[in-house]
Amino acid sequence: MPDNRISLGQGILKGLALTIKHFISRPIITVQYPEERLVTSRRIRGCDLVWDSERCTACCTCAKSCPQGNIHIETKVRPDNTREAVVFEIDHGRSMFCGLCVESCPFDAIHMGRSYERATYNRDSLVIPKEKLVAQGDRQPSGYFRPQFEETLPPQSLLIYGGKSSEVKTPENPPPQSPATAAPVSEKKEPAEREKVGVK
Amino acid sequence: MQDAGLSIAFWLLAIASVGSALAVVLLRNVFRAALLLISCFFAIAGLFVTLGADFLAMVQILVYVGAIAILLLLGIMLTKEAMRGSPFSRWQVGAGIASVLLLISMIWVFNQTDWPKTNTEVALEPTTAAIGLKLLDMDAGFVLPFEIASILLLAAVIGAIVLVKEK
Amino acid sequence: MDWLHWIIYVVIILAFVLTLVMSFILIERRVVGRFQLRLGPNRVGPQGILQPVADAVKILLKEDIIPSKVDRVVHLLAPIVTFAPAVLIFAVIPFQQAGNGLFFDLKSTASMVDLDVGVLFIFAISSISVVGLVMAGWASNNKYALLGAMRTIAQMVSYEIPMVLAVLGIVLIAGSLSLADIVDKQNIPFILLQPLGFFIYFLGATAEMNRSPFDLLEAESEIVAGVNIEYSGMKFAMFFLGEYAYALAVSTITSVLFLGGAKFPWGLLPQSFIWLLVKILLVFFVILWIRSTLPRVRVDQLMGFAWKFLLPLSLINLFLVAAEGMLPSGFTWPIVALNVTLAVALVVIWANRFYRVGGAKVA
Amino acid sequence: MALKTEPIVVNMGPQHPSTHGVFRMRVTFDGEIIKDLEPVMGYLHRGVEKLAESRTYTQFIPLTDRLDYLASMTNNLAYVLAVEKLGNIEVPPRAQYLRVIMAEMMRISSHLMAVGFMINDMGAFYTPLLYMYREREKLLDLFEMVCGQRLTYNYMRIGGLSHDVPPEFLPALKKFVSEMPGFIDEYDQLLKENEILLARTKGVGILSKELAINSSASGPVLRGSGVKWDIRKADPYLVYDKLNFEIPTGTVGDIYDRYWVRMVEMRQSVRILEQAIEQLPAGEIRTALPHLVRPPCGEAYGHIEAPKGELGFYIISDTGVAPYRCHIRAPSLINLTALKDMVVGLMLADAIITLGSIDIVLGEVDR
Repeated sequence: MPDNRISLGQGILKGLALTIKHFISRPIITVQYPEERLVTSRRIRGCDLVWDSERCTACCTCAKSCPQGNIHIETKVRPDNTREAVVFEIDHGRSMFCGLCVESCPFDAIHMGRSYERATYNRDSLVIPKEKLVAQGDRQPSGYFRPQFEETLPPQSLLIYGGKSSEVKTPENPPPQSPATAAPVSEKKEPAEREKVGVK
Repeated sequence: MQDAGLSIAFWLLAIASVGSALAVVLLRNVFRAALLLISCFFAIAGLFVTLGADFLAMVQILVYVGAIAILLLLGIMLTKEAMRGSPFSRWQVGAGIASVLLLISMIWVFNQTDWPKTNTEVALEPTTAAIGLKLLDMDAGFVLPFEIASILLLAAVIGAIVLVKEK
Repeated sequence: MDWLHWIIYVVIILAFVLTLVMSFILIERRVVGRFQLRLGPNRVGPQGILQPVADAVKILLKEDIIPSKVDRVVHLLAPIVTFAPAVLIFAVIPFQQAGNGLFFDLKSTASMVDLDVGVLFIFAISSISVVGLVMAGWASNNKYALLGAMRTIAQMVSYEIPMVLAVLGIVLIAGSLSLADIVDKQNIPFILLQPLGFFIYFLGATAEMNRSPFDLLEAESEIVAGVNIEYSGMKFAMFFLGEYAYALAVSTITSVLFLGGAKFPWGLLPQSFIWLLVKILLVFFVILWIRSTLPRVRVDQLMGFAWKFLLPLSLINLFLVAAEGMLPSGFTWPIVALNVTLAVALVVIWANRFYRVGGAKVA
Repeated sequence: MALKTEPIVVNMGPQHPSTHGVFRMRVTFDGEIIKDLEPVMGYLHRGVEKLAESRTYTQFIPLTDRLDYLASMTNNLAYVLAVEKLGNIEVPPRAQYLRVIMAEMMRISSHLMAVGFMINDMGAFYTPLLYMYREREKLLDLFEMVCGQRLTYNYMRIGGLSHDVPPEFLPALKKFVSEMPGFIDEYDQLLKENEILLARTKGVGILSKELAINSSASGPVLRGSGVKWDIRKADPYLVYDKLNFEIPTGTVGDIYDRYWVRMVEMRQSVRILEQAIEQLPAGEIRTALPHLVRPPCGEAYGHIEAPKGELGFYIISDTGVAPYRCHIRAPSLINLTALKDMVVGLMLADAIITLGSIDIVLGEVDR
């Protein structure tokens, strides 16, 4: 039953006490974005796909599984009777990053990316051809449906641990292997850098 | 110097008050007319200041601008055709004659009255305490009229509450 | 007539108002941000102190839109009529009293003009800003603006009465309408002698300057900023600055009337303009604290609160002050204790009664 | 004394800060009293039901995220439950428990938003909302950890889940579950007894018990009116019959009751989470199915207790790879139809918070 007591102003006073308590003693949770960055989830479905031309057999499963029909593939048959993707284009402007293409790839040739800064000035540059789709620079694969990468990525920072990485307060989990094969996205996202925010 | 300044101020305020009063009557847009009425009240408050009646000037603004004119504006906002103003009616001629007669009689009365004149300089003193004493002093003041007016206002307030009380 | 005095004070007041209004905007955003565990603007300049400048530049460069069906003259005049009174109020504020100060001594009270009817002047002038808001609401030819203007009228007219009655208590104690005299008489801050009066005045003033929880005039979630919905660019900036100038005015008046103006409490330290500034900021902080805690009341509850809660209390308060004035002098501390007790008791009793007669319509 | 007054018609929306999206109310006012209200919907219509007919069963899951975008996980859940019912697909127990965990996390998150925005509509300058956002952010972190996204999760799959949760998920969730009751206490301290909130919400926007049932309302709106109806109890799905929790009901059906029901439901959700974490079995999280699911010919209605009410997917299969027809019973839409009955005779400000207390999401209303 909802409480039906009549109050004489103590409710407002309680509220004022709570806000002043927050004013004085609670930590600020703002992350000042361009300078401070949170470590994203190991499974992040970031805003680009990473394509591995070596592993791709141009089977087009990803194109078929895409709900939007965003993946455009044209193939040709090589002399050794394998197929090769001549055109492999993804329209990121229409993508909703559901990850179904990554999930369906039978050869682990396509991965979700880890970056989340892919704004451009025109829509044409959102259609990404295969030359730009390969892993390079900060275009690195995430662990979404790719457990082999997931192990190597830095742990996500969680607000519940004050914005620090999830590994800090859970010593029962072994620290991750050194990120050799799949490096973190950039230098800025090291957990040590991130810890400044939590203590602020 | 100060006299000249006061004269200039008086004439400016007089022109402003008469001009805005005329505009109130002549303008078709009722809302603008009400705004000009406010400026008329202001000019009159300024006239009070030139006469050294600081308390009265402030009360003029507080009561007439702050309360009466504002309520007038509220009334106008609730009217539908405020922008078009009041239409011509057959009362126009009668009202014109009545106002001309009133003007003539007032001018006549002003001219006939033997106004007491003083040649001594009136010192500009704070008037608040003097007004208070005049109103509430037991011997030399107007306590009885003051209290009668209070009772009248109280009755009006109660009457207003009774009128708008929810049934 | 000392023309130099006038010119200097015009400059001082304009500088005082504009700098403090600018810093109020920043302080508000930073403090409310801190209440909400955010940082607030901190990008422009160190700690964001240039943010108001950036805002001003932005707003000046905005397109000045005049909607096609507005009453142009009234539409353009409205921001000026709203802004000007807020600055005019400072003409009578005593920034420092005559006599020994902390850093320098003054021969006369530091105010532009020490009017004998200073308190009346403040209320008279502040009632003008309503006219500006009504003009804006009417001339904008917008239904939300009209609703906002109607709310403004109802709110301002209602809250002026308990406010003036509450300040009358101060006037009775001080025996003068002049602000300099009122500050002179405050050997102890009048908030102790007049706790109930302060309570009523502060709530009334919060409503008069459209601050939460009485910000119905703007009520973004209901009438989408009300009267200034059709304003843009510099005209909007005038409204915006006017609102903060009015907040500054209310903080200043509260400091002068109830907190002893430029005096340090009990005269422990020499008086100075700095104490006034500290008090102003303190009052503004309380306003922000309330703003960041409370939701808005409804328009009929607002009116009920003014007429059924504040008005009777202010009348009782006035009566009590008058009765206490009959006592021989020298009972300061007993009277303080009595008044604080009475204030708390009266507020609680009246709040209870207010609920029971259905003022707040709690089912 | 009866003054003749002129009613004014105000179009609130589609661009209005408090209509929670592109929703329009044509309101007829007499002064500030509402005489009539006509909801106008359809500004966000995207034809989701029709799109389902041209997507495979799996491909439609990401589109369900876009319905009630504040509770995407439950949309996923309702849809996959309907498809599993249609295809008689068994779900492994670990997946069932994880689904319950996700659904209850989503309920807390959605209720935090609902209450926060309702208070915001009431004019509290974002403070309660931001305090609630802080907790929601922690939940979003956990969702991101599980499935890589913070808003459109696409986590449920037909026959289970897309992933198992990572090892660091459960410790973090346990920490959240242990802290959350304290935060709910804080919200209560800030809001529950606040006189202004009481005055604004008590006895305002009343939806009577009969009208609530007749208008087919569900969720906190129905329970606020005093009807003890919760699909988790009435037609238990997943493992809700193995968990202990209570259904809060209001008495009057006013805004305060709906607010109160949401606050208590959050506490109950925390309770469910505690039990589900404890009982969580190990094992598979997904039944092996062919890549293209082809349910047998027939029709099925899968419904769950979403945060906003009964969310149902009615799916007809013609043994193809895509549904022949998919109908979505959106709780927001059906609760919204009772709006007019709640607000006529109230004031403008009441209409805004009544709308806020219904907790609509336009993505779901217009579909």
